[in-house]
Amino acid sequence: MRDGKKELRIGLVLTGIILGLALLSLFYTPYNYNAMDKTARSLAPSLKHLFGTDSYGRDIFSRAIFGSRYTLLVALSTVGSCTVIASVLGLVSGYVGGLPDEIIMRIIDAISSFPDILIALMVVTVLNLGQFTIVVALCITFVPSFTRIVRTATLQYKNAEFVKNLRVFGVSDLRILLVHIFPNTFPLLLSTIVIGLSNAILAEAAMSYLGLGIQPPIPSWGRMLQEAQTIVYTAPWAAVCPGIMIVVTIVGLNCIGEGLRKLYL
Amino acid sequence: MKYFLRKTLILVLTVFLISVLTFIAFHIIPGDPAGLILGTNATEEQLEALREQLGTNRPLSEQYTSWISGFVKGDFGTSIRYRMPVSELLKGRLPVTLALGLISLVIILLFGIPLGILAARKRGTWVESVIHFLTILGISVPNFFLCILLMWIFGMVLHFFTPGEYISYTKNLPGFFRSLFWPALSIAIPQTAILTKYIRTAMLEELDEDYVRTARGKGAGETWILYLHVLKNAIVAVVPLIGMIVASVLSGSIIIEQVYGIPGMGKLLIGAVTSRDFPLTQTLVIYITVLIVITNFLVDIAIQLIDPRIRLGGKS
Amino acid sequence: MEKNKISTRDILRVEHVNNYYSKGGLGILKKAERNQVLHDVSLTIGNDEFFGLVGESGCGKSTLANAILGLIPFEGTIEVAGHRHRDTDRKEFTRHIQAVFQDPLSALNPRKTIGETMREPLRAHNVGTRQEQEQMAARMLETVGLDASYADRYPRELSGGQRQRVCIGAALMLQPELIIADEAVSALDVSVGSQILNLFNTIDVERDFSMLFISHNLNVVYYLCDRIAVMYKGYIVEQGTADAVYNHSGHPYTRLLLSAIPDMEEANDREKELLEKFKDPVPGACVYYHRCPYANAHCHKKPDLVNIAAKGEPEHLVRCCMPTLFDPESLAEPAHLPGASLRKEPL
Amino acid sequence: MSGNILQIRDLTLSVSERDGSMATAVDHISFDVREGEILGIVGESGCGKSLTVMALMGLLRDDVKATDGQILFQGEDLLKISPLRRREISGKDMSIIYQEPMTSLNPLIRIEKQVAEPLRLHGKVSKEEMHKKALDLLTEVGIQDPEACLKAYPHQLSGGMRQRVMIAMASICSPRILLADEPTTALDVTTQAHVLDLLKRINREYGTTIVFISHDLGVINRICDRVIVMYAGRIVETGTCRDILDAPCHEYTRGLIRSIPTRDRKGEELPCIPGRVPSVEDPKEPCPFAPRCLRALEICHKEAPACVRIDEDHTACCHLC
Amino acid sequence: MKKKILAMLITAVMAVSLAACGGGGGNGTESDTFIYGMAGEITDFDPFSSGGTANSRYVTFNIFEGLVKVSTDGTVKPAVAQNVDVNEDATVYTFTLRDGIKFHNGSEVTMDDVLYSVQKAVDGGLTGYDEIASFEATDDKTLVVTLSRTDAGFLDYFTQAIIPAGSDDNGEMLLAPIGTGPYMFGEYEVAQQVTLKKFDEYWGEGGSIGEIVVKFLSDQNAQLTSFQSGAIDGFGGYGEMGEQINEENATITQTLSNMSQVLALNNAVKPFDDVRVRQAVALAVDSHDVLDTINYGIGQVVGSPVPPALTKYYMPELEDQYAKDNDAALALLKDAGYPDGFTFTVRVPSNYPVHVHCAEKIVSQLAEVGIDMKIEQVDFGTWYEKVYKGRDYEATMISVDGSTISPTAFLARYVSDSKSNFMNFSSAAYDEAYAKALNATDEASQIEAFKAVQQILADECPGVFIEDIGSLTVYTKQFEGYNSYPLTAMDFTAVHKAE
Repeated sequence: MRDGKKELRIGLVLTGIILGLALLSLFYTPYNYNAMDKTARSLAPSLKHLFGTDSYGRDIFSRAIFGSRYTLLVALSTVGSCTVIASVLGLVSGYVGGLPDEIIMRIIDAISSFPDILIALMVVTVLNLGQFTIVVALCITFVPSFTRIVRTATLQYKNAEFVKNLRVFGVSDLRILLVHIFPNTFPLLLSTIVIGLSNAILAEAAMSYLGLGIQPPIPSWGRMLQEAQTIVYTAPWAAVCPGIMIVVTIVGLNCIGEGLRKLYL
Repeated sequence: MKYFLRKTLILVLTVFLISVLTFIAFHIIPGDPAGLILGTNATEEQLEALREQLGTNRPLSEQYTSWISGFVKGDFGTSIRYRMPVSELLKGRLPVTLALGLISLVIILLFGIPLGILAARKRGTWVESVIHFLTILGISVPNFFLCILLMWIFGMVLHFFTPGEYISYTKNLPGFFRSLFWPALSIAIPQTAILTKYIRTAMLEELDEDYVRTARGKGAGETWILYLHVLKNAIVAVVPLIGMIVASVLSGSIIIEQVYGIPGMGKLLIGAVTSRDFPLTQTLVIYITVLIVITNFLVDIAIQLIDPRIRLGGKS
Repeated sequence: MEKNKISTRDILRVEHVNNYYSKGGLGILKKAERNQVLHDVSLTIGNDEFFGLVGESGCGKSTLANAILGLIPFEGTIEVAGHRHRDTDRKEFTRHIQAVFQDPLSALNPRKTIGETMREPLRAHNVGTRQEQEQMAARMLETVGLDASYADRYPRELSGGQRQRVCIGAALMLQPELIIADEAVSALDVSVGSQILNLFNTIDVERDFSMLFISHNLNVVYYLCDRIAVMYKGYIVEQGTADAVYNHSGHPYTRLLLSAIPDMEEANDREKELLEKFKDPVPGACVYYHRCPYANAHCHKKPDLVNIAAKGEPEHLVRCCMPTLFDPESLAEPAHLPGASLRKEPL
Repeated sequence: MSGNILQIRDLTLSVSERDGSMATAVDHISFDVREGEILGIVGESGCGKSLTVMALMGLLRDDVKATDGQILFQGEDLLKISPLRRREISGKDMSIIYQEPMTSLNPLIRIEKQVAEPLRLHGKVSKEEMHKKALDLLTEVGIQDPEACLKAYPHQLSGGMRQRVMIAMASICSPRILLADEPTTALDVTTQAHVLDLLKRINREYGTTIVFISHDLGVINRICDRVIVMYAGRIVETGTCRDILDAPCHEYTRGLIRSIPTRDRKGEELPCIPGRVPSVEDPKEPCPFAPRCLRALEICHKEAPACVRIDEDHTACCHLC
Repeated sequence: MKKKILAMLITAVMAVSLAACGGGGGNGTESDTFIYGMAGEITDFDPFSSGGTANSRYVTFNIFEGLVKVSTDGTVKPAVAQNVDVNEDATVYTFTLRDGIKFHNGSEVTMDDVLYSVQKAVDGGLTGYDEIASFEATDDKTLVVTLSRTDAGFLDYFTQAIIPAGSDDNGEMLLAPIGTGPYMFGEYEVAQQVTLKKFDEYWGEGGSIGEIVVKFLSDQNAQLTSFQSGAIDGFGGYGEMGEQINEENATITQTLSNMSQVLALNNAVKPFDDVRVRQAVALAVDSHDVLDTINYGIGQVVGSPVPPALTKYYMPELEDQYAKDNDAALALLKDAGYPDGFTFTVRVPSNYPVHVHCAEKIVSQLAEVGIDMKIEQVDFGTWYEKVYKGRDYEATMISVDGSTISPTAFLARYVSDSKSNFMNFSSAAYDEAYAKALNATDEASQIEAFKAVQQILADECPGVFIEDIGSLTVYTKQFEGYNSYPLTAMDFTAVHKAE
């Protein structure tokens, strides 16, 4: 069974490629991501168009790498904000226990079994922050699972002897929680964040599939897939490219997550 | 017995919390059901008449209280969009989603568990690396991309099935299951990968436990240990995750039903939400949540049955 | 190096402490059964005195330690250097009492360096500036026999014995009047454990502090402590000077402990029969009734502590319906005790 | 000298480190186990005593390899035999009990099935017979209510009872040799005394040879006939209990005995061994104890000490003996 | 043990393959059924409420018939009424009932049924019925309707369905419609499909296919997938879908969707309150480029809300009033005070992918003149509430269809005080011209008046009228025949087996 290091390396390579492409798209994309060229409709992948063109003659490769920036940005900001909120909730409900723990957990249960499409719709209509409304929506759907993980980690450390020791030192609960217990959850948090990133990308793709994700004209992988489904019979490559980009990114992230988990836990 | 009492109390509490959340959601999302039915050309009088008829001109809180009182008595109200009792609508839909869920669950368990065991048994060999790679791949593929692939390859090219064709169970049962098989597969593949991964990790962790060392000391072979000792402990470790897998199967079915055009509760939910059909959405959300919470309930009971430490409590 | 210890004032006073813990309670739904752990425990420790507490696992010695440290609720009064839990806030209380726990590995935060952990108590009570704290930590490392450079190391880089020294150093940072050592040497190899015992003695010479030394090993307690109490199932069954309890133990359970501890003497007869006779427990009887080889009709009531020391001698309490004086050498028939009721005649 | 049931010749065990290199944890140790005796192996944590016993049972972890030496048992070298043959011996002719009774039993399976498992593994035995044998064994090891215990699950038993179940499990096929890896360390002192008596009784009544591992010289003295003192993967002294305790020759053994707080040393400064046990990665010294030995000579740092026979049954590997 | 796992795996693989290959071959079209795939859902069939929406007309158009009926050339011809005559100032309309015409339930149509239906329309407040002063049956064969004012185009409103008397007192019509049309209502599987049966005793020449199944599909992708796999025999969609069908095994009929797509600008919101800015946007948008790129040229560029199907009123000259001219646009922007352009957001309903794609095309066109258009997709419910009724938007893209074939259905919206004037367009000149057109007595003057109205609208340019998106009706090779009407409707009588 490959040990953590090898997996970590594979993961870094794959994610590196995607990040490289995303950074490349900042300066140069073979074609403008939204330039429609009537004459070049649904061309097969060729040297001119690495991944071919869609039904409106737009270069799929340029759109994929241009879109990757936003998809990754959405994923990062979702997981970032979600980690902050979930850590606070998880630490409090894990450490304090009793009534606040019960309340937080009941709310968490409620949100987690709430269909995410309804949450997304609610958020998208209430606040229109442009590209980032979807971040808020995804964040709400992700907080439950993150909180549960942080809570279990906190519970595990809450009864550790060094916490008892610190309490005997007279160290305040808050300081024990933030300075001592929280850093110990980092390895677990790290691999959860990486797995969370891949789930965020999947969720953003699903949301934009329903028209709620990143808004046009900025291409997002999910919407490219949806549009590609219409022309899958004559131009199947239109679906393949964004699909591969998603799969490669998520395989990369999962490998990093697995690798980290093996090396640190 | 006290344990179940507490669990049912939590069930009711969670479901109530969900219905309040749905109420708030509908409070916030704009949209007038009557307008959506009559379209842009309707005159004001027509809209007023329809709102009166549907009862959507009453304040939302009143609609909610009337719906709740009805719900408690078992009457789920009439759907605004389809103008027929919600319970009748669900009668046709629940079996479809349940069947879809069941088939995908069967696939998940039928493939997930043996693959997980095989990966654990053949740890260190190429078999485990292949399975490991497949699981990572399985987890990474978005399920609607999977749908497109399945529909294109197996539907169009190989003609294994006719995408978009749904045979109702009232007409012919085998046809019904056949038309549900492929959507179930697209839900099942990512979840199977997850289950395989969890079972493999659980079994590897159990293999490091002391009781395995004791068993080896007795002269038990690897396979004997794997099936008689480790498997049972791994199952106990994995059972709680089954609850999570069922939850994602249910939420996954919402999009899959939309893509394959399967008339299940998921497709109905999307329709209900976009057409602001408050009673129908409320009931559907409750149904789906109750399904999820009941699964967790069953999972808890399953754990009780398998794990004597919980069933029999502390030292005698 | 016989320490001439004279206790002038009481550092720790524990009076009639009872403690209950509820098991299997489900909040409001199900009434939790209340199991009593500590039964009317009272003991006092003078200043600059090492007090040993011995008992097998589950006898409540750690519960008592936690109660004294204020980590768990209890009934009865506990006073540390004149401070009671209820009226002093937790932080002020911790200035007077510190603790050293059994497993050195889990007693130190793996993610913090030794220096940071040692400075925690000072930071909590904001004693001195950061540099001063670092110097105090460095000096303390030396006093506990470690090089000052260990301050930047992480716990996992140290051996069990070194980690325990760090814990002791940390406990002494605030110069507490009382230290509770809960099985401080049990997890260590014998040779490393003895280094720690030596450390306790050397530190005791430099600064006077009292210690409640908890262990399941009567030999170690006898070696280190001035007075010893033996606990069994939440009761203190015997309490007195180390010599009295160890060499002239008055309670069958203490005798059992003494005979059970494997030592290196030439066992006179290989088959030294253990002083135990199992029988069905009698409700309301002495807590040790079902194992006591000498139990008889007298023992059907709950005994309380009786002082069997001769006049003028320091107090030697035994919780037994028939307190007798055993000569540890001869395991034969117990000798009479002047003034105590003779065992033979039924009362 | 009754026949030797087990001969270990130049056994060397190496642990593969993270960076791939192999560090020797047990360095060419040789000793014999005589039929019917209780042989003690004493040493501080990290001296390789557990690894040695694991090697005897063929239960070495994946990252530990036996790189040299032989283990002769009933005419076979246990390091060379096929895994199948190895499994036939384990549990039938040679069995083992461990230190942690709390985790050594499968929490989900009733006691009866686990105790009777060796019977099922090593021979066709009917269900009733298995039940009866298990019942006898449990009574034999001194469990008050064996019938209820058979039906119970591990978490329902106390530490002491579980260790007795382990002993019953290990001796149900009446093995010729029983390895015990610190079986009483986790127990209370009174329970420990009972378990030690039990082991002695099994040795006396059934003639089972026992290899008893401990870090506590007191326990060794109470149960063992002969004892081997190990330090940093090497045997430093072998002899009868009395020889080792009354007239220890090797400086390490003496240091060990001196540092025990016995009755007569109350309050005195306990002489103890300076420094700390070398870890597996540290470079190998000719005499591993030399750096910490107070009476170390020049030669100790240069040449590996030969094992000298001091008395009829007492050898020590030190230049001074 | 090993065997146990292998056995489990083998049974699993067998179960999979067994279930998989059983599914070959869709349900080949039996002899006399035509399955039509529709993107969307019909939830009820009441002609007096939702029956009028575009979606449900696929079915209600074939079930119900009014006193008069729309014909393919955009004019109205008698149906339930035998003939109609109108007095010279178009204030009194007299209908004579056709004899021998039957309802689906077999009963003959009587004057009571007609009176009941008209009364229901008046009570329901349907468009146009507020103009009726009174109506009564002079005898059991003739109905006289007098209007409160002259309206030459009033006949278009009488295409409203005629239903049996008392048949819809408490909404039975919703799920069990009875009319006089060529097809009867068969069975309805909620949100799944509805089946229509051929009405043999239909007075006119009915359809040739015995059974029509209208299947409700979620979106255009589902339509394409089902058509390719043979699950449906025909469907209606946009231009871009035509590319996906290969010509050999399908007959494609190209028609117009009879609604004009508009980039509506909220005239009440800066900067669109300034007509010069609106004209600049119109100039910057190149309708031809949008039509050719997004809809593969299928459809027609328009310059006014009135679609080309209304041949009499359509004005082709408006198509190029705002032909692409960046310089003119920049000039207009400069003197409107926006020399380097501005930014605005277009809110597009997400369930119409064609509008979203057109918006993406327009983004690059507007960028050429420095206008930065952001797109925001909203679900239809939110669009209807916030944009259409709440008028809380800067710009939106939608195709607005007319409920009847009269020009008023397309132009009434732009009168200042009209309830459905969601663009907040107000121009006195337009109101006055529109009122004049309404009162035009004879048809010639009405046409001329309505053209003047459209010219004013084009000049004031409330929004950019882009194109009438072409729609395709695609059948499998076995079927052909399609009647196109000036409003979105599906006439199944036209469908027949190909020779």
